[in-house]
Amino acid sequence: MTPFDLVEPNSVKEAIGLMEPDDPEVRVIAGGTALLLMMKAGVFRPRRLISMRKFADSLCGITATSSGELRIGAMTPLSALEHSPHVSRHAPVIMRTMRRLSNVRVRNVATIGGALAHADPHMDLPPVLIALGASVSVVGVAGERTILVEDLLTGYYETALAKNELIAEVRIPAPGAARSVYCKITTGSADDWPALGVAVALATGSATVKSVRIAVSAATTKATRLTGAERALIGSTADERALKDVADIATDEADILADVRGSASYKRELLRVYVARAVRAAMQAGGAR
Amino acid sequence: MTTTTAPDGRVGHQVGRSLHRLEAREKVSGRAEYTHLMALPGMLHAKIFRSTVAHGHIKSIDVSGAREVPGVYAVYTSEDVLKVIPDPYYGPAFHDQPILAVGKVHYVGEPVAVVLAADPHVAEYAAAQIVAEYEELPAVFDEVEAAQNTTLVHEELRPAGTFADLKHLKGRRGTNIALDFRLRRGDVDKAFASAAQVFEHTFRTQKVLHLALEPYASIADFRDDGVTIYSAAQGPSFVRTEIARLLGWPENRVRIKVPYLGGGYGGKLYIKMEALATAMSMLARRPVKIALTMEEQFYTITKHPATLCIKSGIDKEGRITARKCEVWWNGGAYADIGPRVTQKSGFTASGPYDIDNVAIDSYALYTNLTPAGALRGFGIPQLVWAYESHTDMIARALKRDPLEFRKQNLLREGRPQATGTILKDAAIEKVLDRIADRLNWKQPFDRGTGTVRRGRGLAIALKAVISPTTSVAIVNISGDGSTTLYCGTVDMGQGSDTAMAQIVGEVLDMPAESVRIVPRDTDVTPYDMGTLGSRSLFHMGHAVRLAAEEARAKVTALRRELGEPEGGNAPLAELFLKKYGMQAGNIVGTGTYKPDYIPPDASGLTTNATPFWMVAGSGVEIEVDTETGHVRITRLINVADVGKPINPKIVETQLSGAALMQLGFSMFEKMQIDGGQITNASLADYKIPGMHDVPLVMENETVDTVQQNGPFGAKGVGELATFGVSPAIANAIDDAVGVRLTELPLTPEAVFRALRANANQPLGCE
Amino acid sequence: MSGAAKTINLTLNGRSVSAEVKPHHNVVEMLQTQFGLFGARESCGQGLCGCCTVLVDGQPVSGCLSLAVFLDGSDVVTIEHLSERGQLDPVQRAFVECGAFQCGYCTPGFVLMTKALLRQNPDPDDEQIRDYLAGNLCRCAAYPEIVNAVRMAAREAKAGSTG
Amino acid sequence: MFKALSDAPFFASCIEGVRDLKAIDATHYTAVLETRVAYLRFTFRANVEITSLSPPEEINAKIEGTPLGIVGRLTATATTRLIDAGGQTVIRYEIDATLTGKLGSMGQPVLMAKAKDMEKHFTARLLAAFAAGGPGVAS
Repeated sequence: MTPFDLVEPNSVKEAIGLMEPDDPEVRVIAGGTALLLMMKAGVFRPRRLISMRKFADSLCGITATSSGELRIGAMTPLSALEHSPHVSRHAPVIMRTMRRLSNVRVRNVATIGGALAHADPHMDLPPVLIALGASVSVVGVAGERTILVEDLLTGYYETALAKNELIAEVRIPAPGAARSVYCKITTGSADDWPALGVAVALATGSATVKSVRIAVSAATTKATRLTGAERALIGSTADERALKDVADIATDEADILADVRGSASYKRELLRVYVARAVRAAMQAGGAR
Repeated sequence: MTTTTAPDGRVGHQVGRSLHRLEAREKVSGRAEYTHLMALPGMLHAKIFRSTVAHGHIKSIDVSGAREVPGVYAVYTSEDVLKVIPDPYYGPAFHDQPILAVGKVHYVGEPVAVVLAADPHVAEYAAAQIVAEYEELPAVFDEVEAAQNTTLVHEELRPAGTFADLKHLKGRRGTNIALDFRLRRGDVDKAFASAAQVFEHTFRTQKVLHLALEPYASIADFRDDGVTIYSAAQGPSFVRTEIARLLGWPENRVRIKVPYLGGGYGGKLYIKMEALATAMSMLARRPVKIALTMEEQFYTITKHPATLCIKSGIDKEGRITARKCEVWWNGGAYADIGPRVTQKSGFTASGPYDIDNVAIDSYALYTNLTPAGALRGFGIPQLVWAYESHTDMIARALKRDPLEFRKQNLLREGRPQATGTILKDAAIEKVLDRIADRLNWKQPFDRGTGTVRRGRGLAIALKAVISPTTSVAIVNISGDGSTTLYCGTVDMGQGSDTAMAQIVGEVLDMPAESVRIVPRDTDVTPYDMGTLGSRSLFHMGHAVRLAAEEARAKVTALRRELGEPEGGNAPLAELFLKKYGMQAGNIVGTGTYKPDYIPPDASGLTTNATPFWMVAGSGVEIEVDTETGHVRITRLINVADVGKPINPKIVETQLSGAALMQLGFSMFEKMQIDGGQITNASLADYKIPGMHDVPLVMENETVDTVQQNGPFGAKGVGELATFGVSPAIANAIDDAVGVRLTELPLTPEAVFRALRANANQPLGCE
Repeated sequence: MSGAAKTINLTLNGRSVSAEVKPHHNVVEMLQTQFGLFGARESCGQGLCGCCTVLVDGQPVSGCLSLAVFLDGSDVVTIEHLSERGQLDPVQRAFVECGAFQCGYCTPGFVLMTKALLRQNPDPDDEQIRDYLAGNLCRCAAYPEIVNAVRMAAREAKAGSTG
Repeated sequence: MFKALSDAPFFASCIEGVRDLKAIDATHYTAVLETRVAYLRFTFRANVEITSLSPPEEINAKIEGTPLGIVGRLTATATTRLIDAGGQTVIRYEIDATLTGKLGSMGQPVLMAKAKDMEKHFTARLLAAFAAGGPGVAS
């Protein structure tokens, strides 16, 4: 790792002021686990890092509104989500996801905002948040705006954030009757990065699927919603025949890439199988997965 | 942990105790010493600039950018090295590996230049400023293709002369074959012609890595009158010999010190970073430390990938009458110990079976990849992968029970093995029976339903230990009776220090915990050939036993001299006091052990191939997800013949650890190589087994045997449980879903593709 | 190359200390070069193996992926603290008893992780143990013995607190 | 248009991130190629070889690069096709790139995404150059 300067502003506003939209070698550092990996690999050699540490407390914490909407400060470490009674109550899928997300040490340091801003498609949380319909509140020089997580992620390591914007908060709408499942599929060791991630949140009404969101990750350049598959599922009873159609549509619409974790054709087959498995699991009460 | 003293004053047996490792306290408190963490005053850090092409002439190396970086002490290339070491080539079998690339590079990642700086960050940054230009040459990566000799890795072969049987290769040109081992027993062609059935299969293994968590590290402190090298090395004696040769010095001016090793597994054998560190220290005239990163381990040494072709003739009764094995070992750009892997594994390439007609051709090949060497098994896991898969495939084709088919053909005590050496103290059948018993082989088996299918498989193996090799030990009893052992076996986690202390304790009747083992230091610890191939407990164990026995004999003589009653038990301290009038003096015993060995003749035959046989096998139960190809190992059984264990607990953990390491090599570990470039050179992309990869049930067992010529009936264990794991799993996959994989690793995608091919719906390749 | 050194103040193994660090120095480097503590060591350099584990404000973190400057004001515990008075910690004793290591390079990380696990969950089941320790790698693969050691440490702690 | 594109400096000026282009001979060049994806920067020292020139419609180039400071390699082939579509020339530019070495798994998918981007940019720049009066003006 090569030397760089570090500044530690005391507020979000001050931090935004220090950001230089035209200089990609100036960047904000939150938990830093992902950023340090890039720096150690030599693909990111910053001139200056802007630490969010000194004002982390102002962006930290998990609250639930009376309607069940979760509001999570961007600097909240992932381990706080793992142990939060609010998360356990309103988004249990996040707690289940945490068990196998990276490792304890990373979860203690990595923040939810940092994980989203990093936009690595192999991360487990983005597809889950997309399935849950989550959005982020973003602050910049021009003030605040809200972006759906599915719109925030625009490509491999790329987001819709302007160069001088920061994620301040993640909002997860009340789940209502929806049940959620995340499947992480590895092809190397059990704790490898996923070769494929599939997240499903669905609600049923009188034996048919009323609403559903399906997101795929890891095998794609970004966590992506599979809207075609969603449309095909809505209104069906999710019987085996319907599931086969939904899985086929999902496989057709996802843009799957090959990498060291598997060929594109194999990962498409994994997607076909796991879209069906995830929906099946979500259909069962509680979606215990 | 406590040793009770019997009423007669004897402390009792030390051999056979499940004593905790002597260095346990140091290790759990984070205070054990490792080279990677050491520093010397005034030390410089070295960072290596490496080749980015697989094969090419070096046109130019521009180091000016690196030299300009503030804080850089020096930048060196082979031009500088040649000034201080005129013939800068090293290696155990061939002197083929340059300290820094001279004129040509032979693989991606080969060291080309070095930056020295007091601050490692500065050295790293500066190394990134070096620019080299190459004129690329055609490269060869596949071992079978390399055997065609159309693309040559080296213009001329440079055998080391260390091994007499490689001398004839000196100066040979126009070939990539570093060694061809040949064994001919009986007449295979005739036997194939008269066989009822003939089966032939080809198998492949992948390139995998030792991946010790302590990466390679050496620190050299060169002075005009001598050089001291601190190194993570499995064989300090060999390092000393080789550095002395490079410097043209007597060995006594070269001192190698080895603290604990953070894992070795064969990677830290022979010579690795030591020559480069020495050359850098000579040039800089400062201590120089080379401590590699995890990534750089991928460019240092690996296991041999291999292509293995096996053909067997079976008679009407189901007996194997002939077997022909051809093995191509992918040795990478430099031979390292590949020729030894090729020859010694060649001895047992036909497996633990009684076969009258055997032909073995085993080729060590140069390719333009990271060099390959020994990795926990010296080639045996690759061979067993092939012959035990082959055995199962034949049994299935013959509609025979795989266990019964094996038992019918097993090599039994007193029968000649392929080399002609008579099998002795090798519990092949006992081990196989125990695996089968534990698997309840004769009982009906739940084969699963729906998308989850279950299967089981087993495999068994035989290995000859590397021979002949020498070990020397010194036991020193001080004036207060406390005892110190000097031996060159390197404890890299296998627990050798503890076992050696137990042997000393057994002979001298003292608690093993009270014996101190001197850290490895060639100025102090005597010669040992190396900590490798599960040889240490047998060879060094004998040397330590002999040293302790000599000390004991001297103690007995002293008692007699002092007029002590015969069989008396006056404490040692009292003897010294009586003899010298104060707490003074020493009793020193030495022991040297080298077993008998007869080198193979031109047909590869010998009546004494090995001082002891190693036998082990594995059994597994698995589940296959037929929709995705995922294999879950629900039960893994490892059984081995280790003779009489010196330390049963440590033996069990060695079996368990070896089997889990091989599980990684079986299921997912693979260096991904694209045009000679490694694309997954990090722990993020090259995965090794973790907590969740451990099978739900693991059972490790040693059979009740005695190695007649072993120290206290014992023999080695380190490699044993790697042997059977891969084929046992492949056999179980076949048992579960009827597909046969012939290439490692057994990834979900490989299983899935085989399932689809079986169903006549092959999966596309994009 | 830039990056001025900063002075940070922290509690290290129970003592108040200060250190001069540059922004690009990670925690492992600081511990090794400024305090002679080598129990936390860098191996994979990617936070995956756990050899560099230290406890920061009671929570395990990867020292190789943590910037030293961020320790300003923190309470840091390394493996060396556990046996500072010459007595092994019960977790260390359990690792010795169970033979839960071979080469020992990864062992300090596993021991500290176990300390943190048992503080958070004094009575973990095997699955919880495996989940918590899944981010630590042992190439010697002493995993079965490590799980035994964690179980034993938990048992001993319980016996100690009730008896 | 083909003639303009056969002019290497002009051709290179249409590719995002290429600088320090130096001609070795008629078909060989060296250059520094700098690619940015999000905040990451990949810099390569590249050798460019025009592997085939088939007037009037196809130019093939092979690019081999070494990432500065890291063991690894970039290999890319770029195909430019000029298709006459009823009096109008349609430009097709395709890059097929592989990145190996340490950056491989981190960079490969990124590079694929980037290659698509570069294809778009190339065409846009080229058209802009012609709109501004052709290579004489653009270079």
